[in-house]
Amino acid sequence: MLVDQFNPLEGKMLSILDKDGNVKDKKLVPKIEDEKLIEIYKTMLLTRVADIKALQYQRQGRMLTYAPNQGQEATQVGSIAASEEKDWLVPAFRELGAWLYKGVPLEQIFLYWYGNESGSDFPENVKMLPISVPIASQLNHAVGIGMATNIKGEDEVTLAYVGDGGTSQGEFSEALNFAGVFNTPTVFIISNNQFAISVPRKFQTKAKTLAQKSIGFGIPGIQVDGNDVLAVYAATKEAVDRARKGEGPTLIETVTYRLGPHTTSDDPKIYREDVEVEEWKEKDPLIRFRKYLIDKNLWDEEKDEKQKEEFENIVNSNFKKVEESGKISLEKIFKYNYEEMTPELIEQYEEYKNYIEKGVK
Amino acid sequence: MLVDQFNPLEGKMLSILDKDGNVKDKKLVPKIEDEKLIEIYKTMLLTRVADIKALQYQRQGRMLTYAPNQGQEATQVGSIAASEEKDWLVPAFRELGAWLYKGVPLEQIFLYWYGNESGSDFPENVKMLPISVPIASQLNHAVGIGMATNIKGEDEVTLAYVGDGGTSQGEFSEALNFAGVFNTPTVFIISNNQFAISVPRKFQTKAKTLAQKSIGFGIPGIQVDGNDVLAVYAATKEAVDRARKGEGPTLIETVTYRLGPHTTSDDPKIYREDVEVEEWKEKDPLIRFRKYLIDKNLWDEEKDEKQKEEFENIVNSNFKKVEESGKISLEKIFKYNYEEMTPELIEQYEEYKNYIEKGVK
Amino acid sequence: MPLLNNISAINHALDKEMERDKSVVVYGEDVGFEGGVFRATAGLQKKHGVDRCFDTPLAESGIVGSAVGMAVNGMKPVVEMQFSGFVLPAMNQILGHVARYRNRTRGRYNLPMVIRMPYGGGVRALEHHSESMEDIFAQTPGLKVVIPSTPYDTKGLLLAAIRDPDPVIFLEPKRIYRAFKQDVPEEDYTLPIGKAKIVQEGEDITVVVWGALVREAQKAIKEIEDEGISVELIDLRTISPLDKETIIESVQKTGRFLVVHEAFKSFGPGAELISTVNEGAFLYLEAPPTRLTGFDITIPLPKGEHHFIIEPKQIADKIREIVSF
Amino acid sequence: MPLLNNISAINHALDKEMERDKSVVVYGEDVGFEGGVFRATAGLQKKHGVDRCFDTPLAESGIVGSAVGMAVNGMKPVVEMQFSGFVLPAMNQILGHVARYRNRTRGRYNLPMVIRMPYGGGVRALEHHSESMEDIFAQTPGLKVVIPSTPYDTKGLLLAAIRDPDPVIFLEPKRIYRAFKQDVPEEDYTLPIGKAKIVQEGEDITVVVWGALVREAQKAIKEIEDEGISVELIDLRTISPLDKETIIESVQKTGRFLVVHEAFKSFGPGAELISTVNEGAFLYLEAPPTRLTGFDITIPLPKGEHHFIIEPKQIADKIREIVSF
Ligand SMILES: Cc1ncc(C[n+]2csc(CCOP(=O)(O)OP(=O)(O)O)c2C)c(N)n1
Ligand SMILES: Cc1ncc(C[n+]2csc(CCOP(=O)(O)OP(=O)(O)O)c2C)c(N)n1
Ligand SMILES: [Mg+2]
Ligand SMILES: [Mg+2]
Repeated sequence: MLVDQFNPLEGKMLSILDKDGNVKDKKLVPKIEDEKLIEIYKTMLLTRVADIKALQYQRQGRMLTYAPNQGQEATQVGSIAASEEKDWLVPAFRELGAWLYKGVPLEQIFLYWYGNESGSDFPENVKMLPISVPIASQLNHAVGIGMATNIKGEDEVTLAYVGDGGTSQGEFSEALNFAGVFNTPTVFIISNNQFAISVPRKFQTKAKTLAQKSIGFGIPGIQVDGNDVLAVYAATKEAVDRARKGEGPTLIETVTYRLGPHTTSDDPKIYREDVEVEEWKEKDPLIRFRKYLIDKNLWDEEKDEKQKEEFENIVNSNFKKVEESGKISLEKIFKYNYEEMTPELIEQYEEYKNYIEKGVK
Repeated sequence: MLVDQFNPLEGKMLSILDKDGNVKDKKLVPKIEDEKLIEIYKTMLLTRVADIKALQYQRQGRMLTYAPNQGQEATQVGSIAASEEKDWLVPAFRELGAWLYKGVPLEQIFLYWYGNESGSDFPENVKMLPISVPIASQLNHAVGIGMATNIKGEDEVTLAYVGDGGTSQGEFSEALNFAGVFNTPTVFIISNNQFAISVPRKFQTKAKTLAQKSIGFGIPGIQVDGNDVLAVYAATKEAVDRARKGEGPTLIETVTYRLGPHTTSDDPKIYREDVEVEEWKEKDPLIRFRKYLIDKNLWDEEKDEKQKEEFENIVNSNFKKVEESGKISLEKIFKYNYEEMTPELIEQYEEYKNYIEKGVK
Repeated sequence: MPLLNNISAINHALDKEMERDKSVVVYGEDVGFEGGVFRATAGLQKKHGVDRCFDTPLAESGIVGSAVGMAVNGMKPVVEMQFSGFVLPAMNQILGHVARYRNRTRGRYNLPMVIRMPYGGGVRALEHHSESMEDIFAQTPGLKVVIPSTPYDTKGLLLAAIRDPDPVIFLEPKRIYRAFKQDVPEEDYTLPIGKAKIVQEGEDITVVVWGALVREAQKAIKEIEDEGISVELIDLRTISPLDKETIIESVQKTGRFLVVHEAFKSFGPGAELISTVNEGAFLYLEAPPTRLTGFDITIPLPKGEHHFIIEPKQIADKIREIVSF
Repeated sequence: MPLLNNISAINHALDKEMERDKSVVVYGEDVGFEGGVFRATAGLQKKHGVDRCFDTPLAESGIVGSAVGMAVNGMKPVVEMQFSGFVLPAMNQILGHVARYRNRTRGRYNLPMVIRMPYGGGVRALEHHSESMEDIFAQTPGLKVVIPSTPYDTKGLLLAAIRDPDPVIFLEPKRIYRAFKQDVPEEDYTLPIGKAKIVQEGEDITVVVWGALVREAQKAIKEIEDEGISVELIDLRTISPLDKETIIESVQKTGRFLVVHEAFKSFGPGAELISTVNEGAFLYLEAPPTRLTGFDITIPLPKGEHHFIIEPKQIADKIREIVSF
């Protein structure tokens, strides 16, 4: 078991590909079909392309606040790829790659960041919760999903995401503790991207690793190289398999780096040095995985260029649709607070509707 | 260092006296002056006597809800005895022995349980916070006290108490994490009395020990026999010394047992077997410590009887004063919400005062 | 027809609904094995299994947060906060998620869940055991807030709450948990959420109350019966959504209005009722709509509680005052 | 005299007070090294040291809870919640402890502390970044709630808040953080907490507002100037304790009343103001006291926010409506 081999208290971190895409230890390479390897890579690439574009749109004033993902693609896609369609995804707010792999239409994701609630009205078959803005509060939802899974006797697993900053919230601990007590099929993934906005990981906790937080809840924990998609996949797959077999939750810390700003309102130059960013750029998860695929003859540079171009077009056309979506209707902001609008809401709605119909607003 | 010798992950628990008061390992016996040993024992005895009396008063309908302490005297007194007058005590709500040792007048403690806020208006020299009813929420207060201590460059230490149930609250983790990050001089004491009302320790968390929760915050943790006052003292003393030297917080789990009901409104027969209680009665911390003192020629049975009698009289006379205190005046329930009563409060107060002066209520 | 008090009506309703609907699960601190500190859930674990009625670790946010996940995944959780004063650690979940999930997802996920809690003062308890926090929940869009005052209502409203597709905060006036018994039909019935009950009709003044104060108001009315004052007494039953229609109609008839509640006065629930009356019956008012409430203070410990608790005499005097305005 | 906007007035006031009073410490998420996501605390760490202005782990309950301990142990903590929507995890501390410590200990411990937070909508933000929660704090005995509307007021009120022996919730209307500048005296001054400001005197109607809506109301008044409607505009400045005297006196003069706020309507702050007017000026009223408020809905994401934000035109129309009642 990887969780036994890589004890965070002994300073061990699971890492399979080095930064040049070479396999360090063949025994650790997870079994993944070629087709799936390519799907994983493509999703990482789409994530990268969509992310860069979204940032551009925002800088052009065409998009609202947006939370970039660059550098974290391996963490995002490697983890979700180890789950199945029947499994649940409980996001924090920075897992674009995971959402895309899970099947959320890019258009919806853009719609959300564009400021429209309909972006969270996912298709029926996408078992994913909406983005959760209050840090770490989503983790208890994930545990509740798993409690229901257990009661119903089903075999679905829940993947729940949280940032390094999120591990300081009380709810993080409550959720992991519940998961342990109720033995829920939950895999917690800490995207440790080294920062909570401006606050570096080392000020977030005195613990050397975030993975070791699992010990306080009696559940297994493991730290993995979050820029190594194979390592992330391997650790998650093991955890998912255990969860599915009824062996309970796991905590995975993926060590990665946010290459971009926290959000488009953030200026990282205030709180970190460019050299640090440059160092991490060398560990770019995409480059590494691409080299691995090329070495395996599953991919080449030409394909890559073409694929990128195709994705750029897809992204552009998706965003165009979003831009054409316009504002939200009055009805829609009233309609969903309850299954049926209350008399008071009807009154407020009608009054205001009549008012603006006079052309006022 | 005890915290190194007794690693909770290795299933080790610090224990010095066996249940018959014999020293297991002489090297572990903490240096405590004879006078202090007797003071500790006397406080434990007073705690026991006051506790039994309080329960009687309550059963007689003379006292309101009361939270009994029987069985936990070593945990309570052994820990606080390792601190100094300048140190802070941050209680949960079940540490009678600690409060008494700290110098809170018994009368005030009774006054509190009698339902009068003045019970928490401690004398100026008693550096103790009021009882905190919302479980675990007091721990962040303790950390804040320590943050101030650090800023002011003082050398006071804070002892903070919480129950086994309290370790599941998110605030427990937030506080320990803050303590680690800000390197506060805080000693956290978990009184693991095996129950949170009816919920047994094993349903509170999947972690084998509560002491190991410290690992998630990068701070030392140790499990001690909570019915062995010397063990509790030794572990706390080491932690207090470290804290005072600027070496930061420690988590101590004292393994003990609540022999009585949760509160006087609770019927433990619903959720636990008498045999379990009987087993723990054999590990009574008072008996054990008394034997130790008698063996050391510091105490004898006769003294014990006399002392008990004296305490009974003290307790009775203290409670009498409380019973004579009567109800709280109208002014007092209005006066302390702000430094100065707001105009609205003055109005509410005056109106009601006039109303009841007409003899209505 | 069983004779039940309020607490046994809760137990009865939970039992019936767990039998009827296998997706109903009941949990919280001490809720399972022991059956709750007030015995509201006594026997349910034994009867319906540890899967469907169980204890949790001591963490209110965990309880409510996990209930969100449960509800998303097909269950109908009915969770207990041991006292309403201990709901505060769960506020982020309740105000930040429970109330908003449907709207956030445009109806993709709704949360059929109930958060039960004993509430209110008058039981000579420790701090944090006597709070009246209906206003915080009532002001939160997306929540419904229900407060029963009799065993009959308790059963009908709790069943309605569990079956409601939206989250319901169910506040139980603990002071009257065991105050009196009532015949409660064995068979299934619900009472509509969002509808007030006219307890008695009258002509001179409308008095609105809920929870434990319904009985106190009834006693007050008895006290002034002989004085020729005819009171229309309304038990709100649901704080949100507020049954404005019933209130306004009544005040349009009586011209006078009194709301009585135990929660603090300023920015309290009474203010909304006074505003409602103003907006709906201003031209009918013969006296200023009035509130008789708790003071703007932390509810006192038992030795001061008697000042805080509103007695029938006070209600009677306030009615007299308004009627002679 | 420096020309400051609202956010720089906060920075300026904090800086001055940290200089004057060494017991003042400033902390929160991103507050230290970066100087806050809105730059409210920019430069303070560099100037006053990392001991007195620092970052915390991401945990609001930890921030507020530790501030309680700090205050007990001789400091005056000024802590920041990054947005008012994120104060919810700290509710147990604020409502359960901060508000109650003085009363609980009969004055043995008071808590001189300030909890600052950007609040309100209109900045096209993500969910949980636009909430108006003044009502929850205002209804809690033991708290004071202050909302400034200009740079001058911001400095004077923030200094008063820090020096106040009681805990103060300081809500900063983020929509106008950088909306305009004002000359702010370099020297030390405070403004009284609990006192409203009559922004302009008038005869026909009393309009009460606070925070970002003060400017919107001023614009509305400009719009109707020519119509011969004379408005008395009151900026509440402090929500709790409420300056009833100023409001009631004004309504006794004008006979008409409008309160405008962005918070939800039902059980919202406007209800208290209407009740206050009723209780203090019922016989002077020539029209029903009225509220113009946010809807009873979760505040929409940016593409729907325009419906929610109250514009000057709406205020003007409401004034016209009331005056012609
Ligand atoms: C309860 C809460 N407090 C504060 C915030 C503001 N906030 C948004 S993101 C963030 C930092 C999150 O850091 P981390 O968990 O590491 O995730 P990352 O942004 O790095 O993905 C903060 C403080 C919030 N969203 N929720
Ligand atoms: C936040 C909160 N939730 C619930 C309660 C009700 N309650 C009082 S004591 C208690 C159990 C506490 O267990 P533990 O922490 O082990 O302390 P012990 O009672 O054993 O001393 C509970 C649930 C409370 N006081 N506060
Ligand atoms: Mg991060
Ligand atoms: Mg316990």
